[in-house]
Amino acid sequence: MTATHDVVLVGGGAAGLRAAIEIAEARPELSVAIVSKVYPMRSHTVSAEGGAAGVIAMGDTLDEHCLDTIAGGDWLSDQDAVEYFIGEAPKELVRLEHWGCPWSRQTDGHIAVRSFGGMKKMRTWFAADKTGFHLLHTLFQTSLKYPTITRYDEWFVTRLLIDDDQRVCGVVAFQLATGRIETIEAKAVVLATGGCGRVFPFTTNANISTGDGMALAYRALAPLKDMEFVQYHPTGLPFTGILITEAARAEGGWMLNKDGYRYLQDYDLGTPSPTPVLKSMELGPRDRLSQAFVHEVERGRTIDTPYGPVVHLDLRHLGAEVIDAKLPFVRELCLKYENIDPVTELIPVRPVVHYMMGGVSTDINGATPLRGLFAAGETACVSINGANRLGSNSLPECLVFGARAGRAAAEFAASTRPPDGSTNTQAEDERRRLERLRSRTDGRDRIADIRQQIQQAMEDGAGIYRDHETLAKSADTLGDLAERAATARIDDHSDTFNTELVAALELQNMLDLSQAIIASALQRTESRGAHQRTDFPARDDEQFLAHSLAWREPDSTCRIDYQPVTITRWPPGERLYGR
Amino acid sequence: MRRRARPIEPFLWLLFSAGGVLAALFLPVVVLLFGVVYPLGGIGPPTYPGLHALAAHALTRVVIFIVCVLSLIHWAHRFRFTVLHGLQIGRLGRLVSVFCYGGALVGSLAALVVLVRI
Amino acid sequence: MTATRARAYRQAVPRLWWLRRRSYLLFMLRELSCVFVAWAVLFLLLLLKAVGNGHVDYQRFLDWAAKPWVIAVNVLALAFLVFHSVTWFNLAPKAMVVRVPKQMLALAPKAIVRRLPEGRVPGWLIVAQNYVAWVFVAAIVAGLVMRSGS
Amino acid sequence: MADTITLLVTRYRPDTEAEPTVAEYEVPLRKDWAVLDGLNHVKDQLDGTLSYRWSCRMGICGSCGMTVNGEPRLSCATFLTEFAPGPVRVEPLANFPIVRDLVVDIDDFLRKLPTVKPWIVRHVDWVEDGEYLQTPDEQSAYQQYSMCINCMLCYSACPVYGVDPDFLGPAAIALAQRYNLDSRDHGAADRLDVLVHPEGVWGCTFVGECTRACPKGVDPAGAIQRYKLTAAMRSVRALLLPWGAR
Repeated sequence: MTATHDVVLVGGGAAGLRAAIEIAEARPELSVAIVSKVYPMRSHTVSAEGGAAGVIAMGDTLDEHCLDTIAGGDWLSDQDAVEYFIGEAPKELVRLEHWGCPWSRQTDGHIAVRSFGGMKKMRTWFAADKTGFHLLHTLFQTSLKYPTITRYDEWFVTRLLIDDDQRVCGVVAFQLATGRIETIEAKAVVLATGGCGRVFPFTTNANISTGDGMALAYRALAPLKDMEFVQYHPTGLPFTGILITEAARAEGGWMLNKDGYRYLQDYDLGTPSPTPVLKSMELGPRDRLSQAFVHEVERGRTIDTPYGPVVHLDLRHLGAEVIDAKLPFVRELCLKYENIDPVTELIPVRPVVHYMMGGVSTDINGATPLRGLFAAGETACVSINGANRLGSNSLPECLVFGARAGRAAAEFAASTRPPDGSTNTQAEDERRRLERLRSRTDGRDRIADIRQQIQQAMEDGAGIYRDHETLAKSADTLGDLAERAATARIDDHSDTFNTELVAALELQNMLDLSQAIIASALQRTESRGAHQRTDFPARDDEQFLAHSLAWREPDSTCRIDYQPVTITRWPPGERLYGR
Repeated sequence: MRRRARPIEPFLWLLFSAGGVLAALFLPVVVLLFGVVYPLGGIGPPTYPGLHALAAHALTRVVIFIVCVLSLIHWAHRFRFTVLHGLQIGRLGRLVSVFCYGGALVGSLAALVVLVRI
Repeated sequence: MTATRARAYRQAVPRLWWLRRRSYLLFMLRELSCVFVAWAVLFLLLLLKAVGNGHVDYQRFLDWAAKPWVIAVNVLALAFLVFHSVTWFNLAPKAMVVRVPKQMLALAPKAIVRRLPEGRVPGWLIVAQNYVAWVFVAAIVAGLVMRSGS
Repeated sequence: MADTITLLVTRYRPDTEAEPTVAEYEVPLRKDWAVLDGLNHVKDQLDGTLSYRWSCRMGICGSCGMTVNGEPRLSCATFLTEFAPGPVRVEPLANFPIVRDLVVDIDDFLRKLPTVKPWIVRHVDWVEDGEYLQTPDEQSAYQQYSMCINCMLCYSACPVYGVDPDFLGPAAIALAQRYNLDSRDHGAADRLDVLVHPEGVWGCTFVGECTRACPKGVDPAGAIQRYKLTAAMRSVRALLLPWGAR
């Protein structure tokens, strides 16, 4: 059976929903489908806590936000994209306000902003510390109003269909509830499936963040950009990896080592002051804070726990009133998952994988090199985040580029001819592959075992600090795991809500992306932002002021080449914090 | 799925609520005195002439009438849902409604007759 | 977009669902208190009918009310009526959000204003008012009845 | 403390079974393990065929609602130690059709949700530049109702929904109120018809279990009661002043 729409959006988080609304508003004659493996309000956007950056406050300027973003990204951001992004961000955030997002307010009724890491001015809009939750539900509920949006809730996309003209013209997906496999034809496809934090063992990312969209594009021979840049968030809870928002530090929280010492002062991040100072100490960028943690471990100044070394986040001096007003979710999470009360106790934290700066390579319109294929949000790499994303830039990125990719996809769809059915064989192949996989009875390794070994290899090879030797070793391990994954065991042969089949498909996605990450990291023999090579500790603008592109080869290996960074007004300089 | 909206529902609910308040305020003390304290003989019941004089007072009769009518509507409304949900007999909804609200109507008329004849 | 899910298993609600959890049972008992409200009205009307018919009937009513089974029913009824009153009074603030007028807020002492979240009369105050009213009404009724007899 | 605990998990495989059965699994009992961690242990190590939904495991995505020892709970936020020495009964959410094992069909809610128009309705045009002003006080009027994560625990706890599946239900009504009480919204009249339908607020008998079950402190029962009062007052006004109403 085949369904047909003008635009198919894969993923129903902030970027996907924003794209859907954009198309529904701008081109009500087009039919839009949102295909997501979960109900849209379950998407990982829901977990974002701290806020969304947009210049609105008096005395702040777009240029300052641009420079913070570019310097934060260690000059790997494309500056034309950054300028566009920063100009659009406040408009998008106001739009969200008009759609009902309960942004926190000042007493006079205007939007309130808070400070955030790496930002020189207070410009982060927030809805207490459940910003992502409110943003997602506002988008989801608003999307319900448009009759041209069709949802495929709990449908898993397994393949992009590409016709003889090298044009993407639909997807193959199956419905979890029934196991029904269907071709969904479209004149344009937008990937918005979020990141792939789950390829690491400790992550703030949800179970669903397995990089499905990136892998779909990669296997369809679209390149992945800057995959070596993996952001560690400095404050995750041990064991669960639950995120303690950067807003906790922005509101005045301190990072303490086992001696109760604010150790960040030892890492060129400024000098301690009792109240938060922008771009200094605890408000430095995430890559630098996570790196400082590793050095503290080496110096033996961290606290040992069953889940590895931790440091402490101290909010006690903020008092119950501030914590309840500005950080209620932090308190709720600590009480529920760690059984500690941040009003009176220290929070144990460690760096955990949080965000992929890299993703499907797109231009400023969200278009990939494959015609008819677009991407937005964490799935995509435009790139505005460069080598390290600043906190509170990702939610507005989903909105700005979700809208722009939606618009571009709609225009493409309106100007192109409908799919001609030339991909029927591909669809048949895919159906057979899925049915074979579901009925496989001779598998060996457990999916969970392979997944766990992938995650271990990634932590060992592509952690906060990397070098050639460990990366090469991880590359070998992943090669072995790829072979074993091809024959992984599937116990569940049911066609009704078969989550093991989903896990097997996700495992393949995670493997492909892990290999791309490792290959990209191996080739970049410099240190920049979140990519720190101990064997190449310096930044090398001569060779590597460039985006890496990871291409999949016919033999499933990964080829890396480079593309220049767009520099407009901000020539590469030194990243300075705390002065 | 949806049936025609019944505009009477909000009024029933308001009367039900008012009845709930009056029943909560007035009825326990009545049952306490005449149903428990006097029959158990702790205190002697009021003499006939005194009670008759009290009951015959116009204000008393008006108050009692209002309490009775609203309390009966309170019963009818609550009992209707209790039966519908507790016994899961949604399809007999109309019959249950007739029994409940009809019962409240009959009771109210009886109250009127009794109070007029004091 | 959803496919037919004919094979989904429909979980039937057991006929005695309200026995399965304590909270459901308490809810059912609360709802059943209405039967005793009706009984109380009936009982009151029987009393008034007797009073209307003269002192012989009144005495007959008193004798009937003193029968053990009638007393038993009334004790049970009283328990349910009190349960009704308590649950009713406690739930009242859920339906009513009483806001203090802005002008009054401006006049009230800061210490009090801080105790009124969002300028609303707190729920416990509404509940307390209900109980005060209850005692007040009961006292008047009891006072009138007892005085009438002396 | 014993180092393992038994999970009694409801299994339903529509391909092979006519009705649900119970499977027994022994899982490690650790201080920081939630029921969800126990299930993940089962899926990863013992039985890959067990199906359930989960995602954020921080109590905000709303996908892992289950009935744990008879109570509707988020399985990521319910710790195994609470039930030591066990066993722990893990069942699908009540009142919904079971699709498979612990997965229930919640499409009914997703069909009802749009009928209450859970979005900002404006009868006056947008102020194109800048935000609508809203004081923190105005915000607090609806804030708690905006906390709903659609986890469906309230529907599972609601006996009225169980008996009468046409009942609009707690979360949908609370979300309607979330927008009705938003100072930026003009849509209260548009939401009236669905809400005052007999299957809307009037179906609720104020059991109060929805509020008790809610993991996010939303008070749907209160929302429904408040709306009853609002709607009733509106009807009275319409009766007394027929020319001025609506």
